[in-house]
Amino acid sequence: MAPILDDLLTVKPPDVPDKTADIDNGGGNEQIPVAPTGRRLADYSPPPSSTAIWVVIAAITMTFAALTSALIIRQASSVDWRHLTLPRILYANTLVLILSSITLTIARHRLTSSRSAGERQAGHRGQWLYATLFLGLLFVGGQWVAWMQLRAQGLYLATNPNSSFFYVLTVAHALHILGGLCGLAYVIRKLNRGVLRKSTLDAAARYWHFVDLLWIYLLMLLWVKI
Amino acid sequence: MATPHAVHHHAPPSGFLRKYVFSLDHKVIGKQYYDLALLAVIIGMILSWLMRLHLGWTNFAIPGLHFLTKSGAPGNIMTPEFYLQLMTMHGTIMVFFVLTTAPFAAFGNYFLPIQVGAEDMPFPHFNMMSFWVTCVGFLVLISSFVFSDGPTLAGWTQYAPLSAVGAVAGPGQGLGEVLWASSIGLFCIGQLLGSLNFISTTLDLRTKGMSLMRLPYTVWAWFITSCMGLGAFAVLMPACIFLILDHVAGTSFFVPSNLVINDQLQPHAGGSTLLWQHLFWFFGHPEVYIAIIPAMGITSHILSNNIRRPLLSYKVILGSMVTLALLSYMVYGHHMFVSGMNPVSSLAFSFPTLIITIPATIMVLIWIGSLYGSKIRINSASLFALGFISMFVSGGVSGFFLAQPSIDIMLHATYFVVGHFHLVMAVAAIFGIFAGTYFWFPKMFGRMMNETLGKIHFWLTFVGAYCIFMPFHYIGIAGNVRRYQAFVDDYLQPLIPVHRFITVAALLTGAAQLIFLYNFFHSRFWGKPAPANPWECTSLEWSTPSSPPPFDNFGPNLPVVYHDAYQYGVQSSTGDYLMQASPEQLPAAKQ
Amino acid sequence: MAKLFAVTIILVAILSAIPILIHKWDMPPDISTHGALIDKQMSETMLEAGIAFLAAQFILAIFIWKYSNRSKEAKIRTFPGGARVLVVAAFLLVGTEVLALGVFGAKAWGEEYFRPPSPDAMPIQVQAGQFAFYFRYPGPDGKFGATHPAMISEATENFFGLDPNDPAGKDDIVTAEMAIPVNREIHLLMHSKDVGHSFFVPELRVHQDFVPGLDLSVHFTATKPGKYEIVCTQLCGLGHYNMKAYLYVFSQQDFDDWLKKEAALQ
Amino acid sequence: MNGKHKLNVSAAAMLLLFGGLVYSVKTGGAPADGEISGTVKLDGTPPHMKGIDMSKDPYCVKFHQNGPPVRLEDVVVGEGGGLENVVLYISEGLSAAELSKVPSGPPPEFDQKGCMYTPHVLPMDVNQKYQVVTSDTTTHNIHPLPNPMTGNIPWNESQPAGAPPIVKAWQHEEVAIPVKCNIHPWMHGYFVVVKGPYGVTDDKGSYTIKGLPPGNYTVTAWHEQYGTQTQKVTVAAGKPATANFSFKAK
Repeated sequence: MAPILDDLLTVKPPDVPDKTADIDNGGGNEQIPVAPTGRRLADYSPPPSSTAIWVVIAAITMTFAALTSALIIRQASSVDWRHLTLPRILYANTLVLILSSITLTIARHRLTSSRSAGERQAGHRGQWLYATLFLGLLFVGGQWVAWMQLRAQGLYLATNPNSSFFYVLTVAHALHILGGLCGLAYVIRKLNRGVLRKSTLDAAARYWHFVDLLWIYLLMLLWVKI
Repeated sequence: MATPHAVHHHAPPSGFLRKYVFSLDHKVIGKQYYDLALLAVIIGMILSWLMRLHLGWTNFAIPGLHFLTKSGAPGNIMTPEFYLQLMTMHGTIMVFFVLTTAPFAAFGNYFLPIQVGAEDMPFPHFNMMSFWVTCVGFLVLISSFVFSDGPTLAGWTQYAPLSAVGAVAGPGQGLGEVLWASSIGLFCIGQLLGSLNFISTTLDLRTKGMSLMRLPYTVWAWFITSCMGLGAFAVLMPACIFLILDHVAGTSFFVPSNLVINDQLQPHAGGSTLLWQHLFWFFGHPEVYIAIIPAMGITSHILSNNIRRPLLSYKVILGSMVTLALLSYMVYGHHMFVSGMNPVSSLAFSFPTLIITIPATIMVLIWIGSLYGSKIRINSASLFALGFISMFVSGGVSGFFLAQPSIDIMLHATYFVVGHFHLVMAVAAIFGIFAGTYFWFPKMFGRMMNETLGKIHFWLTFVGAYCIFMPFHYIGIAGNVRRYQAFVDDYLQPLIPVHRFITVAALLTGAAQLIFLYNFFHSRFWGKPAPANPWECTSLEWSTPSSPPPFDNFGPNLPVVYHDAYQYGVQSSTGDYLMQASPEQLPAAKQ
Repeated sequence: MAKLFAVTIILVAILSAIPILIHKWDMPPDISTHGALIDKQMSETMLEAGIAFLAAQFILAIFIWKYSNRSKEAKIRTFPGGARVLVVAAFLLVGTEVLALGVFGAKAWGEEYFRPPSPDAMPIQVQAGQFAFYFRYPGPDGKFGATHPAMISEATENFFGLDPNDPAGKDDIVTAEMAIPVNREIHLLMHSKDVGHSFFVPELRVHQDFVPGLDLSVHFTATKPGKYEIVCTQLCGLGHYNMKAYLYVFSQQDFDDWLKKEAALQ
Repeated sequence: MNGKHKLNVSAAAMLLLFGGLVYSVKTGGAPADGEISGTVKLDGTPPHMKGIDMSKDPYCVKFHQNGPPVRLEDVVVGEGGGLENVVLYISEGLSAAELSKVPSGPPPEFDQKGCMYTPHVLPMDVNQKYQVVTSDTTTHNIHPLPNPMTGNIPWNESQPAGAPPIVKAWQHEEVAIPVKCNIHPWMHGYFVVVKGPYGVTDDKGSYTIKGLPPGNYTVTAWHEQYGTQTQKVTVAAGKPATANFSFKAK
């Protein structure tokens, strides 16, 4: 099966000229290629999105690593650190987020497993993607509730270092979740227009699972008394 | 997430906006970055002239100075705060918007996709955002001249708590400070988006036969720089957010308890001032290499073209660049030897700092050694490339001193440091930029620059740079503290004549840059048309159907690569070089 | 053109070296007990860096002179041994050099920072603030009085925020210039009242930042009477350039007289 | 004093022209040339004023090397116990027109001489222009720190030698705004911003508030160390009223 078709998840052929040319692009190959022309952007399998998503994940990891080290140094140096008890709802949110990862996995399975593109399209209109989208929004809503609860307790951004870090970390993470939701919306649009590529779906899924894990890490970071 | 679909039927852009302003074409974006850097460097240079004038002749009224500031120049005499504001802006503009954008973002955007044989970057929309976010960041920074009581005066390193306590700490520490932090935050976002494109272009969009070991040095340099950028800018951004929060939200990330400023006890409590220094320098030291590694790549590329032979070892140069990049994250503590850090960790940081001189030395030896028995071709580009080596050596040796905490006791925060980083980071990188400009100008604008003017420009700049920055080392050893707006200490009085000499040298060298500007803009529009491959260079940017290349770089068919990037000193049908894209096979490929 | 370039490089290199060789602008003479090692380290580093600098520039110049604008048929030769020999050379020469520097440098550094102050060292407190140093001597009772940041008031010259109700503080002497007895170890207790500052006396070979929120200390012994300058080297605001104080190294007798004089001014 | 004299006379003239109607109701059109004068004394032994060590800036040291040792000016007592630098102003009894009136004439001057502020305390009217000048050849920095509650905007500007005067005005009443020089930490003074006529005591402790229409007033005396005292004073047309104050030494 040609890489392009394999990469495309619907029967509608891509508006791409099929220049099948698949030579090893790895380091240090010295054999001289035979094909008359090089490959164009669209001919790639997988396309750069799969590399890009790792780059994005790496950058986000660095950012949160910096935030973490800041939290540790700040906590060590500070005289005014008061531990705050996390709002219960955070744990519910965690479950929601984990659930969303599961639904996304199911969606991806449904979209990629079945034999031919025809079955895929017939059998599936991406309900599970919508489910994931909904759960994601639910999580953000849940975070909002958590912030409101803290405000009600009189814990604001500047109240004490711990609350500062809580707000900064959770808001930063929520923003990344929203980014992921945009990605999902984009995937759904592609699916409905019948031009969704496996690699795109993979990238979106990879990112979503990453921010999911990121949240679990943050929760533990905020939960433990260092 | 953008996808390859965004560009895969790469139609020529139509409409003025898409063509020239919000263009998705990496070449246009590259030019935009270059012009931004040019504007920035002109502003930064003018600021440095004002500072030098003030240092040489304090209380000298500079005509028209009061137009730049509300209260910073009563009667055109520069006030201490205005001097520091100029200094901060000079540093910030030069480090971020010149040394990072020109060699990395500008040349990288333009030539990385062409040199790997791609028709564009994979995510053109991100690429466009990358430039415009950076541009907005620049405007935000400049705008601080207009608002409130001017830009921040805390220096480009923005040490907390001076940068974090707010307006009470001095002029510009209120709004000006917030603008600075926002601007740099935006800049980080812009560069992260850029790195995203650079990395995936290098890994995924190489054309047929363009194996990793066939990439030009420049591509490697930009790729390594992007990877460093990921780490560095992703760490600086949260630091800037903390800084902004300390200002606008009343948090205390960087402000400790019990600070008393102007007899007022500050409300903040519990923050850590060293936290800022750690976050900043974790970005700050890699940033130095983000500025210099692209220049190294450009120099290596232009050097091997102009000595008509490959450098002694491709792999060694790559290895050294990678080693520099990795080590640069382990040495940042040498900026904090006397800053109250644990003296043991000072030593721990000093050893990698000393070791980092080894890969640097190796590169220099390879460059110089490659000259042996070669055929050096003298032109503006090669002069600046050779000048880069000289500057890099001169600036590098002073690293031996600053790497040692014991000597740093004498030299920390003196003009010795200023001389060191200006030579090794600023001047060397600028030489790389000049070399790249003279070398790639024909490709970027389809016209040749004036060689004679180029050479005159080189001579004045080369000699001038030494006249400016070598004396910095001497007065630094004599204990001349940096960031002083006037030298009121008794032991600094005898050094003022040296400062006057430096000022004159700086003004003349600055004036010499006008030659370059004239040459650049005149040739851009009226220069004589460039031949297809004026430098007889092998890499792919010289295999494009036209100069400047068409919107999709190579027309309908992307090139196929048959050779590594540096087939010089060979006997081929074309002469002493063999294009990467030419199928011709040599009986015994000389290496 | 190429030859001219070569000559220029050589001239630049030599001219750059001359002021160092003739000690035109030298480090101020050392008056501390621990500074000798630092100076030694400095001169050794200067020697090695100088040789590296001149050698590199000269070879660069020579190669440019010899190998530029050669005729078409001149054949290209490769550096004997190629890259390998150069890499090995770099590792051997620079490697050993930096190792030596690192090790000896560590010794010089330890001389100041790893050796604790002797118990009978004379305690003096220095407070840095925008934009002046102020010094506090414990007075006859040898005890520093309690201080409260909230009480700091430059308007009434209570620079340290001394607690008026603390008897230990009654005889504390607060001064704007620093005086120390010669050949007596000083234990300098440093703190900043506002932003980051630094305490630098070139002649003493002492350089330490003030870090707000941290109480740091340095210790040193001055061996030569005289008047020296304490300067701030950490950018602290608009008055940074003017943040300085004088350091007097007195004989014990002069020092005691000075303390009396200052006490009268309180 | 002379400047202020002219200033108040012309103010009075203005009043005759414009404010006539208002006052005809209350005072039968009498001219506003009434004045309150008196002396402010300090009971008890004046506190010891710390000496100022200017060694940080050799210029300042040289300026004072032949003079008497420089001391703080928080409490300055002249002969006969007269307390200097006490600001006296009308806290009650002025009509709206009087309150909103801004004295014309040359702006009061706040000089920096020998790294000290002269005068140490500068009273002024709301919206009245004042100017900061420097007689020194060293760079000074002027940093008034008004209470943010009052709505006055703090400012922080340096004045190198030879720089032109800084001319400004305060928008709101405030007693008193501390002024600092960040470069010379000991330099310290006050701007006292009041509404309506004011006076300040000289080295003998005597003062005069000029340009008052007849009426009943409350006079407030403010001193940076001893706070405020008030007295009720009646100003009859044509004959000056007196009000003497005395502060207790702590």
